[in-house]
Amino acid sequence: MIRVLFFGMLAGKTGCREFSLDMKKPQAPLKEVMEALHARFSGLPRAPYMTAINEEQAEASSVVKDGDEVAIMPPFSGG
Amino acid sequence: MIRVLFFGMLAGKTGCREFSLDMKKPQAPLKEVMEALHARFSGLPRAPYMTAINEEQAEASSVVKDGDEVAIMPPFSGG
Amino acid sequence: MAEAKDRPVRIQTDDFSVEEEVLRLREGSLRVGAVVTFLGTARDFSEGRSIRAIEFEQYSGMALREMTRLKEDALKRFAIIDVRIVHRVSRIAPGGQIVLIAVSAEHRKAAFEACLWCIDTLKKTVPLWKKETTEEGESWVVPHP
Amino acid sequence: MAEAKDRPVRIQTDDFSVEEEVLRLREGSLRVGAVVTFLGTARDFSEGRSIRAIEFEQYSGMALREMTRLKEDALKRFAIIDVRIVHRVSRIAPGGQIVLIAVSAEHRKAAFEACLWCIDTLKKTVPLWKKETTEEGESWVVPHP
Repeated sequence: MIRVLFFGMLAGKTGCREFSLDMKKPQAPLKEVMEALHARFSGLPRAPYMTAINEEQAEASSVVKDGDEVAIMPPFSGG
Repeated sequence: MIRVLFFGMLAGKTGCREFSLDMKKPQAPLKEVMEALHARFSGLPRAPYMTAINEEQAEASSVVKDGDEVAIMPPFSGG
Repeated sequence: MAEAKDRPVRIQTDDFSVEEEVLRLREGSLRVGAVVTFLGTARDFSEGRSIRAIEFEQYSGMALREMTRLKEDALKRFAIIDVRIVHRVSRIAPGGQIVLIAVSAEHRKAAFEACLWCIDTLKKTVPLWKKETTEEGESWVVPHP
Repeated sequence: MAEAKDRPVRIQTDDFSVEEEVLRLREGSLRVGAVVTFLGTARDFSEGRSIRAIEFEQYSGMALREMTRLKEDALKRFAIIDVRIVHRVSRIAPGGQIVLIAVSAEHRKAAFEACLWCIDTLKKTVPLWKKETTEEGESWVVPHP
């Protein structure tokens, strides 16, 4: 199980802020997790997102392990 | 008569803050006023100064008239 | 325990005082010759629409961590003495204060460069999202590149 | 009669409040999205000598006129909303405030550029002279080019 967080407009588009995703294997590249999320949430636009694993910036090839927290983030707009 | 003001270190070097200079003619270029001041104050170093006539920046060729206020200023060091 | 406002990098709902943050930097060192601050405030107009209020969502944890990293990077990158960064996440009416970056240095050039770099980088690296409330409702802000 | 601190450009012996000057800029317009300030403070060390205090002489009249012109030129030159400039001329101990330039704008880039331009230009065009008191006595500061 991994904990997936949707931020900003993505919470609206998926109708979900926090989601528990079953991992079929002990680890997988983030790219595969994204595909599983697109399969589950048809409202999640196909766009490049900022992503983080356990609060650290990550990319498509980064490895997600069971128990990790994965954040899917639209472009930041602080300041 | 013109009123001459010395600022900053120049007041120390000339021993004078404010000086009344007799003009021999009704007007003269600032360059001539400077020469008269060098003749009067041997302690006034030969250096390029900021100068003003009646509180407006002036240069060697600017015209000084009887009754004007002339300021002789070392480089500014505000801020 | 230290008061919240003793912390030089923070995300908070409360408003902040520019003077107080500047004072902390001045008290930090007598070598300080320049303090440059950037204050971001809520405008009443955005993309042609009248704004009633703005609000921020943060990725709690990561946002503060990235802001702390921002400060550390600025200290490495520029000849400065100290940095303070405060960002609010509450509902803010037009005219209200959003974010403050305050940088102290011996000389002004480094302070200006570091302060500008910090706010530019904050916008790129800190997970915060702005929502605007207008007459037509709420909408998330899409940043310009 | 308006209070002295209502004037946006001034030379004074009294200390000033950064917060108050920033607040005046914020109150001036709801279009303000960025306020950049530069605060110059007295350092305890200069050219290897320990400083006890600094003091400023001004060409009274011309100094204020040049500072006012500086503000007008900045408003013409940059996409900014307003500028406030305060310079002290009293005896100032290390750590004390000397000068404040505060600039408001819709967007940060112009505010940063204008603020830096104002302090750089003030040093070149405003007739003010700094005198330092050290253990060895008083001496006028010769600015670096």
